[in-house]
Amino acid sequence: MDDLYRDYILEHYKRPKNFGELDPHDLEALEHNPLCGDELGVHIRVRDGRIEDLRFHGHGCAISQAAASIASEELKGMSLKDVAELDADWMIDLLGIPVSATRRKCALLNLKVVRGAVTGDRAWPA
Amino acid sequence: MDDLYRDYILEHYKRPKNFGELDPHDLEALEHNPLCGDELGVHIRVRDGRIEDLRFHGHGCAISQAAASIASEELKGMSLKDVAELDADWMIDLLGIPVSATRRKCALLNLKVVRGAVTGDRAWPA
Amino acid sequence: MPPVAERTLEVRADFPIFARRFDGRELIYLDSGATSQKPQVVIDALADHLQSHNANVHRGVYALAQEADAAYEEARQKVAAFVGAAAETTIFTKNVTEAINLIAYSWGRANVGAGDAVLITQMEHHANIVPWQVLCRERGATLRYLEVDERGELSLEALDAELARGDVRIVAFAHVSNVLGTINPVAEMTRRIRAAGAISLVDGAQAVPQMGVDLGSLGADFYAWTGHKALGPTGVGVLHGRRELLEQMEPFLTGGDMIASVDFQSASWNELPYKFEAGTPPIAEAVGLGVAVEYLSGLGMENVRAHERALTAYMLERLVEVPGLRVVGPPEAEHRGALASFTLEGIHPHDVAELADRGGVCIRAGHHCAQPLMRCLGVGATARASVGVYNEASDIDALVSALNAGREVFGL
Amino acid sequence: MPPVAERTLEVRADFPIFARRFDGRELIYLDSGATSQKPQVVIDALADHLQSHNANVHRGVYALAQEADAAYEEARQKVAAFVGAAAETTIFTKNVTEAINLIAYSWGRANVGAGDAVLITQMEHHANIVPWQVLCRERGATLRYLEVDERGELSLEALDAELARGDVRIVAFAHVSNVLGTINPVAEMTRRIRAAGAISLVDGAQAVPQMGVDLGSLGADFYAWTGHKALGPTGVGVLHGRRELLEQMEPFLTGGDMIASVDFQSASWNELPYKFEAGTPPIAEAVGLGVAVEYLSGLGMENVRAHERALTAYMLERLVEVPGLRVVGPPEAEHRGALASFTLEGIHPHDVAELADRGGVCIRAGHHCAQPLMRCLGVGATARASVGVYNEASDIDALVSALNAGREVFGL
Ligand SMILES: Cc1ncc(COP(=O)(O)O)c(C=O)c1O
Ligand SMILES: Cc1ncc(COP(=O)(O)O)c(C=O)c1O
Repeated sequence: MDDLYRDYILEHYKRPKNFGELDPHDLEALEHNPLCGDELGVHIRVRDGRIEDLRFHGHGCAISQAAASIASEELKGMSLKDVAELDADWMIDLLGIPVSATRRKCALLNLKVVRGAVTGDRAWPA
Repeated sequence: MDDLYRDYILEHYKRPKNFGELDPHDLEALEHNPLCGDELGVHIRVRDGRIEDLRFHGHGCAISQAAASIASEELKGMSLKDVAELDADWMIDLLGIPVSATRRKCALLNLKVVRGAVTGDRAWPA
Repeated sequence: MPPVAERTLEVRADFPIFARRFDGRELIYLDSGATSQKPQVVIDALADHLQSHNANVHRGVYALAQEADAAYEEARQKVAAFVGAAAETTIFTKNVTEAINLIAYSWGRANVGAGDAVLITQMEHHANIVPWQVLCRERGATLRYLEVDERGELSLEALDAELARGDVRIVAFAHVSNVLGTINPVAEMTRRIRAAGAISLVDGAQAVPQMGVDLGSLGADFYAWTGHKALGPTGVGVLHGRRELLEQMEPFLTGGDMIASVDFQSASWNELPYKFEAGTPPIAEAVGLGVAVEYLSGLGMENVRAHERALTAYMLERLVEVPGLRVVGPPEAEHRGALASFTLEGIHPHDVAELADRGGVCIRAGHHCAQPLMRCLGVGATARASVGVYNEASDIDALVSALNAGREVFGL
Repeated sequence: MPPVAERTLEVRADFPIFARRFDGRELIYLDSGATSQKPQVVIDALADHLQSHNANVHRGVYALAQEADAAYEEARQKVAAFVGAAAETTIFTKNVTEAINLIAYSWGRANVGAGDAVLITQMEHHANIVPWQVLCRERGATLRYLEVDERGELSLEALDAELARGDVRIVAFAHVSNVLGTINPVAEMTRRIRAAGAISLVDGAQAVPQMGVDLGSLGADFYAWTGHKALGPTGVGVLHGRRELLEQMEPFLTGGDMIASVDFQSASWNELPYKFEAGTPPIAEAVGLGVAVEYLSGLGMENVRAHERALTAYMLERLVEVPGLRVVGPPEAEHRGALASFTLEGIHPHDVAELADRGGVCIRAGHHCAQPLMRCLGVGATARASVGVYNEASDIDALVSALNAGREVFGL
């Protein structure tokens, strides 16, 4: 079996969850992966300090799309305060595959976008 | 005996001929050796299309001072047309010592200045 | 057409990296468009210079400094001769990016003003786009793009039409596109540009490594390229320019070596090419590049081109066998440089490259520093395989196998 | 004082150039101020990178590209750690000259305007003079010089007085003078500069190779140095900057790698440090420099300094024995870097260097890219002997003998 392209990764890539637009929304952000030009945006609806719902849009590789899809399920219902504290390990663990240094940005792009929408911080998750 | 610092070179260095100012003069020029910052200027008096008299001023190493001193004797009486055609070999031969690539500019600075005064050309003699 | 193998240069043994094994496998390097591998003679020359001839250049009286000086200037002469340029108008930079920035700053700021236009093309590398954006914004000038047609080529008529508008001061374009592979008709373009009273800058980053370049017949006012793609070391690039232009221009980087004299409030400039080489230059790197172009000359640039063209033709042929694969750029190998950029349906280019790597094949994926072109092509990214003198037909076969295997991983 | 030999590092064997013979004689290299010799480990690292790990950085998915990436970024980390800086604010340039130009263009053009002043010192290298002349002329600002006193030092009171005028936006000065050897009180100067609301740029070209530099305690806003003087290869320099400043600044060179995204008419910038590294960087050179600073750390910078200070003290002692010789700069070795510039009555510095070379001794002569300082000193040029980790007391003895022999040639 492939280390990286596991079945569930490819499944999320081909049929990503929570992709599309969300209108109206309370928060949004859009970021690029400078390495490949991929673009990922997010729309977030907030209720009582929590992410009530969210949608990603844009295009990317299997890793970045699967990461966004997998994360989207976890992010729903999370408090904004907790979202602000999410770090790279959270995402990498959640993804469950070995991510090389070069592909790390692919895996972390969605978290960068979400954290950017919530906190305004545009740094890469560390 | 020293190859470079022959007696006549040192003699010209210590007691250079035709150094000083010449007023009035018809032509003049001033140049730097970019390698060491040395400065050499010339004043030239012209009569009937020939160098009637000339004086160098400035400071420099034994090679550049001796070259100017030795050349000054040859230049006196030369037609401006002939001066314009003088090349690097003329000067190096006149100097009579082996000049390394680095010291070449030292040896040629006076010719550059004189040619510059006569023709306006500021290139290094080739 | 004779089989590819017949026309193959046999030089792989000259390149030490191919002795390496990756998880027991040989290196299959199809990314020379990003950077070339280096023959041992180049690495040895670089190392030998640092080991036995190292001193700073231009000012030392002692024997070692004279050796360093001579080595550096000899490298300049070799590099200039390689493309038919004069040594005095051949400037060493750190890469082609610096060379283009030099022109945009020094020539551009003095010659491009409000109401003027800079013309580039849709197939440019960011290095030949962003400096012009910056210049145009600063000077109130307009940046226009020559279109790339569906074959991936420029139109001379479109160039004429742009020039006829009368506001174009400079046209900057690639000799060979790093994405499409397109070989642009430089001589015809520069003739038109000159006739229109504009200046030409040609980005030869991809061209110099793979074909004979003769600046005399190309007629460009400025021509720039980069050492690391031409079998040379990193850290050195080259700018050639027309003497009158270089002489009129203000310097770009300022500091030591590029001056004739410095006073407290002002300075005067050294002669060409030093006026444009501020500070200690990449001495050992230039020496290495001198040996690289000597090595290429030894192979013969017509042989290099023939070898790479044959491989490219073979690559184009084989790639279409992969279902869902679409190559961008001119369809015929005669009209393109030694590369093929492509998309593969159902697999993002990043994953294509990752899957190729599993087959031991090194290819690049992304926007290739040509985002505007990606937009024109209607894609976010492509995968790109590019060949060099050391490649063989079996490398292409390995790529095709890896792509097919990759499609299986993705369930296609 | 213990004899010099006791405090001598024994590293000459690490430097391959000393195995060479010139007309049968050993190399006596007293020109490290111009460029240092390179230990074999540095040359090997550079060659090994090109031989076995060469690929372009930042975009490759394949294993080889990841190695190249990792090697380049590891070099950045080593270089940053060596001077107590953060990797993200450590930018690789081609030399210190480019680094200073970067600040003069990017920070200077946005922050220095008409009525403002740039303050430098009379002891600066052309690399830290001419970019400011260009900036001030372009912006209608004033360039002022802090005076050097008869000891060859700056006065903090004079600095205070300049800052009190209220128009100084940036103060750019050398950590260690390449002519006088003066070690400037950087921390005290930057404290005053910051208190006055101005920015500091320190030219560490001569300092980093010879003493422990800790940017945390020096407090400079920008600190720049150059690889080839610090046992590293040519073709690589370093700029460290305060993050907020670097973040606010527009980029300098533009092109590939330094962008986040490029559209037809505009672009956005990549994060630090990449925003300031346009195009393919000096990858193998950075790797070499990483090993150079590792080598220096292995020796211990306090030992390097102790070794070179002892040799400098010995040199000052011995040089005064030569009749007519006058050393410029601070008289005590504690207050100066590892060099001595001098004039010799009756012999032009150029001839002094030539005569030294006959004794097999490499020293430099000229204005040392510091013509304004030469004017202050009232000389056209000086000779300069500078020492490195590989020098020994016998090198100084050879210099003194050569100078004495030279005086005889000149009949003095
Ligand atoms: C104090 C100082 N600044 C700047 C430089 C310029 O260094 P580079 O030529 O490597 O840019 C030097 C060395 O020449 C120097 O000694
Ligand atoms: C066409 C073209 N122009 C410019 C560049 C930039 O070269 P460098 O990164 O060496 O400056 C490249 C390569 O990346 C290229 O392919």
